[in-house]
Amino acid sequence: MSLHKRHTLSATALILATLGLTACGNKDAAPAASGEVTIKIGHAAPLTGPQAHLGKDNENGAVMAIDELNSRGVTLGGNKVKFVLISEDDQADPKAGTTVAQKFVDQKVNGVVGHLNSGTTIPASRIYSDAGIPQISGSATNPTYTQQGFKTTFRVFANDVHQGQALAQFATQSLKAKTIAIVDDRTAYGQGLADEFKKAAEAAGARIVAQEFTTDKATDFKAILTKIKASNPDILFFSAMDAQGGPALKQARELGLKATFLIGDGGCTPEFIKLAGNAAEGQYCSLPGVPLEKMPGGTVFKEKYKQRYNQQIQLYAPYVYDAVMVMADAMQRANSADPTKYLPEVSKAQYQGVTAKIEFDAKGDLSVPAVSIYQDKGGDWNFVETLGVTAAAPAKK
Amino acid sequence: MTTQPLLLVSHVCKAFGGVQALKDVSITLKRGEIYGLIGPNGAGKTTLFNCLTGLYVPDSGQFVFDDKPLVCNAPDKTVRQGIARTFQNIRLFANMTALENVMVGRHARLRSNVLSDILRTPFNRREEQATKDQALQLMRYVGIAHRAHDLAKHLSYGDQRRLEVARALATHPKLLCLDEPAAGMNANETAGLRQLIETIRADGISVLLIEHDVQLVMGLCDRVAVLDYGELICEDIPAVVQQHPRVIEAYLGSGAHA
Amino acid sequence: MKMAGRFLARLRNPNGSSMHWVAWVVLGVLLATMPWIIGASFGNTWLRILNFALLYVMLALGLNIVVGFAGLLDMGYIAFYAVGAYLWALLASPQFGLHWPLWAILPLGAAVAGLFGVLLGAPTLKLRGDYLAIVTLGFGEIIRIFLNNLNAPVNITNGPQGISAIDPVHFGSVSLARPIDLGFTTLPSLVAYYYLFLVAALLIIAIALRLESSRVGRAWAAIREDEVAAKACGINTRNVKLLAFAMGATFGGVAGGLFAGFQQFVSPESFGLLESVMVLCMVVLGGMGHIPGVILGALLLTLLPEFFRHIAAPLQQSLFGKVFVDPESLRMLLFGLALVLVMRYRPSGLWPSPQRRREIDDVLNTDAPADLPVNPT
Amino acid sequence: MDIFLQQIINGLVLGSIYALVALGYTMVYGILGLINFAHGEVVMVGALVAYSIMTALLPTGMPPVLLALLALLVAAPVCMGLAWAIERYAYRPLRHAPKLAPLISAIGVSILLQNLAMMIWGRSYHSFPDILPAITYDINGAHISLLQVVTIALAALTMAVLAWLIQRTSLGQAMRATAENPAIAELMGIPVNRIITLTFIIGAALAALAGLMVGANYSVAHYYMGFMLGLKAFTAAVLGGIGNITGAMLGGLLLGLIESLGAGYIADLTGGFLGSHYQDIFAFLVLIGVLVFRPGGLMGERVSERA
Repeated sequence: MSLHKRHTLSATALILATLGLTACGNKDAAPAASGEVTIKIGHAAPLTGPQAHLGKDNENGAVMAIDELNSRGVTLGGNKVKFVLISEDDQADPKAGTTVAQKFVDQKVNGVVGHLNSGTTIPASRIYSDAGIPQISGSATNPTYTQQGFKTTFRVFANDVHQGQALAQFATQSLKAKTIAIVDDRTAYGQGLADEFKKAAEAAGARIVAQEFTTDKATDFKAILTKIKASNPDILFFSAMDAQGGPALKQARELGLKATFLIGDGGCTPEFIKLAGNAAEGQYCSLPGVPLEKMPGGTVFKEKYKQRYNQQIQLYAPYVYDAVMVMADAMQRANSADPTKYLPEVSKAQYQGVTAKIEFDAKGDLSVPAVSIYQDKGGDWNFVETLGVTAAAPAKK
Repeated sequence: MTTQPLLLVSHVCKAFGGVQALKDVSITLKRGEIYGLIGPNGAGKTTLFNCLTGLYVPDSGQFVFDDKPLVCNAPDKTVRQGIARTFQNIRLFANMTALENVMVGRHARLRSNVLSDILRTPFNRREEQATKDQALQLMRYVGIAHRAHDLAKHLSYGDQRRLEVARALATHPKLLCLDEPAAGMNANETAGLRQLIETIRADGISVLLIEHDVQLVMGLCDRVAVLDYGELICEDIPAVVQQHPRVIEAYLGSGAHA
Repeated sequence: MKMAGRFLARLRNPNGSSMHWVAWVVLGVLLATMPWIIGASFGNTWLRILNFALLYVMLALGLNIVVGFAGLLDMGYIAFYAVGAYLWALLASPQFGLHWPLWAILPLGAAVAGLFGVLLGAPTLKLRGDYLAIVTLGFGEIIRIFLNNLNAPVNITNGPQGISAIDPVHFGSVSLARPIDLGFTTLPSLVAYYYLFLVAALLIIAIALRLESSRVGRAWAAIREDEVAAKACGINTRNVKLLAFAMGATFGGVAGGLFAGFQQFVSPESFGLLESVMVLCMVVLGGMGHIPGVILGALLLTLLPEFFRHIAAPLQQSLFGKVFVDPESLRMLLFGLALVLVMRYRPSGLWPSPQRRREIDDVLNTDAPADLPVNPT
Repeated sequence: MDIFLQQIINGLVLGSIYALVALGYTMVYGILGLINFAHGEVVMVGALVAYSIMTALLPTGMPPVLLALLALLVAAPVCMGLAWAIERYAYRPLRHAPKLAPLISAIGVSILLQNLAMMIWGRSYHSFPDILPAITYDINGAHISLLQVVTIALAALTMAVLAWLIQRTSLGQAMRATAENPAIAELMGIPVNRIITLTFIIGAALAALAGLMVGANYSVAHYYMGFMLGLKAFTAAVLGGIGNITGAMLGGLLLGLIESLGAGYIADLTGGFLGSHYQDIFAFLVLIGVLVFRPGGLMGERVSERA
């Protein structure tokens, strides 16, 4: 019952927000009027460096959520509250990540969304946990994050285990692959995803005929691709970012390697198609969650984002948006922004976000994570299918 | 003092590519002697020095010093055995003080190690103080004590030569090898140098001297060996060497007629 | 800087005046109260930054032994930091289920890092400065690549995922990760770490100072100045060079261990080539071979980027209404420029060792002839 | 067999590029005894300038080959000017400074150029346009594209011209004299400074060509591409014997083959214990091996103990 009610509420909020968006688009709004309580939400992502565009995208998502909450007018414990976003640059560097985390704790933020990378999220999570501040990441995919035994860690994004399983499921069932080659870029992301994919694919009866490695700075993949060609796989799963995946696909075709190309969320970008050129046609990528168009309010969000920032969503903005919303929802249910009071409510969340229905398992991962597969047709990623992963995978040691 | 020679060089050969820099050179140096090594440019004098002090490995032949064979290719061991040297073109530690230069010379004779250096044990402190005192004393000995705290590179040419000698003496050698110490010195400085070398010998250190200044060599050395194209022409007291026909031909020839 | 120099001179000069011990007391009080002042006025963020700065001071002093003292350009220095950090991570984390105490791991980390220093040094002994630079760079990368890949076939380092849930620094049951109750007051975790790092840094400074003015320090300087002459002075250049690598690596290992205990997470990305270059910048810009200069370099290069973060973007925003250059790139750009300019105009760094003053000792003034000193050994 | 042949082709293409870059290192080292750490960044600038020109002119509908030629005509002078400036302002004032100074300055230049390039071209990977039609020849199942044939041929031609320039012309003679002994060359009336500048400039022109080749063959260009490439090319130069022109070419080709075959066969050779994750360490291992066991490289003199 209450579930239905909340659903309606958020849908109404979305519509309201859409209407009121142009009116209150400024994030540096005037200081809170007297009587208003300020709720500080910390947001951390690399805002400079090679991943700045992704970090900025995350920030945009958070800003949209904050503005929407403020325009909706939330009251907690009888006081009207105002949400403020404190956005910090963690440079995708573990060291800077902890510095930023410390800063949030110093400033007594009520909650944190982020960080973007697993490498920063994990060391920072300890600091939040020590301070009892809830943390919701919308993009860190490393399973370890939620497996450290902290009560404050949540994630509104399918982790590597989920995504690896979904990709493997797609490869073995939908594409009926018997032989698979894997390349990973030896980053925490690439290697983590590749390992989960491998486990799941082997469990599903496929044979891994080649496993090769590259780096996140490489441009020449011909040696490893030639080796892969010798094993003649049905599918090549390339576990890396778009900057490597695009050129690698192109080089694979030059060598006459005909395997179907599969890449994770790091390659599910327009950039990948640009770099791979014609070779991208017909190849597949995966992205956690359900396509925005299929979600209630999703298309609206997409349009709003485009209207406001005059660009397409890069990758994780909707997830970060949901992260903020889930946090605010928990505060409302607890009727308090005090971390100790609303933290239990976060774990009990049943929130219909723009990316998924958000419910957490015991560790803080999505209990019903979904992963969608897309295919390049005519230079755009087109939705193919959504794979529900039934249950969170068992913890890696 | 035993009658055994201090240094026995026997049948040393050394070639660089096709050039035979030393051909079967054998010389003997007695204890307490000032021994001159002369020869025209490229005669192999410095090569012999470098073989002797362990910078080069001779192709064949051997050195016996103080009744023990010298280890080749280990300059630090040579120093420990008691041979010290200076260089033809002065090689000081330019950015260290003069005093520190001399203290470095004591290196092989000190017993403290990293651990005692870090802990500053009483032994270490005593040794450091002693090292400093000895270095200062040596600088006084060669007559440049007043420049102890100047950087080596700021010393005058003559003082740098003296500093190099002090540094070599600091290794507590039995044999001091000087490679053209008078090069570039004026008559005054040369006279001072001569005096210094004689004092050193008087203090019981043998000296092996490479020098171009024939007058200095003939006046100073007890015995002289002459090298030409890597070959030993003769080895005798200056008076005899000066009369040797091949020496006159090979080396003194032009000078004698001038 | 001039004031700092004067202050320093006062610290050094034992027979200066009563100001001597006053200066020490002032410095001591300053260092002891620093975390409280900073914590109170700027927040724990800056305290954390200060802790990292202390780690970099240790690293820079370690590299200074190799580069500044012995004149061996090592561009893979961060590898030793990595060795120390990973050793701690492996021996005090759930990775192997080991939880060794500090007094066991830290010396072991130092020793293993020192051993790696020797291993790296041994094949490179005969190389000239510039070759040495490239070979050490290669060694550093090789170590990083191995750390990144040693998760299969046997999982040792956990690969690119890094090792998390590392034990914090603890003494018995007292963990520095939690506030420590001292009875009269509570010591916040970051302050406790500050004191620990300060003690470690002071210890390393003391060791570096003592090494500099010792038998081995002179030997290093001699090698740096002229290797052939050093040999002719009876210095076993091979051993002395290896010793420099080992000592430098040891400091790196200690700093690495403390880093792992402090951060409680290590992954190979913290030990890239850029970090080596960074530490080298600290040594070179501060003043190669001059300990106070190197400390200054380390502090400057850890603190300045943080100021940049707070200033560069907002400043551009207000000036141009747009951020043209993000602080991270600006920082690297300035480092590059600084390296070129410093080499050209101040090759001995921002704070080089003062020109050795001529201390004319009374004893020295007498130019009387002396006897050849008698050798005690 | 076709796989082996394919790896050889991959290695030859990579090796030709290494060789071109290695020449820049070796010429400068031969004359100044300086490792021009920033040379890799010059290659990167060449690639990115070529990329900019080509994408700017793409809409004109010019044939891609012409585009590439135009791009090279712009990129080469840019690189040459850059090399001139680097030599003039970062190296020349330090010619008599302590031995570490020019090297540290070179590292500084390298960092500086990388970050400047990042500001100009951004951090993203740029997709390099195709400059030749995608014609592929099949040799026993191995693929070799027209572009690869042209790359290898062009590199060979360039190197032949360079060899002729150095061995047969008066400029080459002056360069060799300067390399032998700058002081005496000066006395003989050779304008040593000008020769040094020229050496840098010729190396930069080769770097621009190499940059274009990297972009065309691997279809990407970005600000960070020069560093690793430079390091590996330097390794190639050392492998061949630094200071030796023929050695640099040989070393480049050899390193290309080693990397390609290494990545392809290391897993088989070590029974799966080591895999292609260790691809990047081959260059370093070769470098260390050569310097330790054969310091003169394959064709060079002994360099390690030259004081």
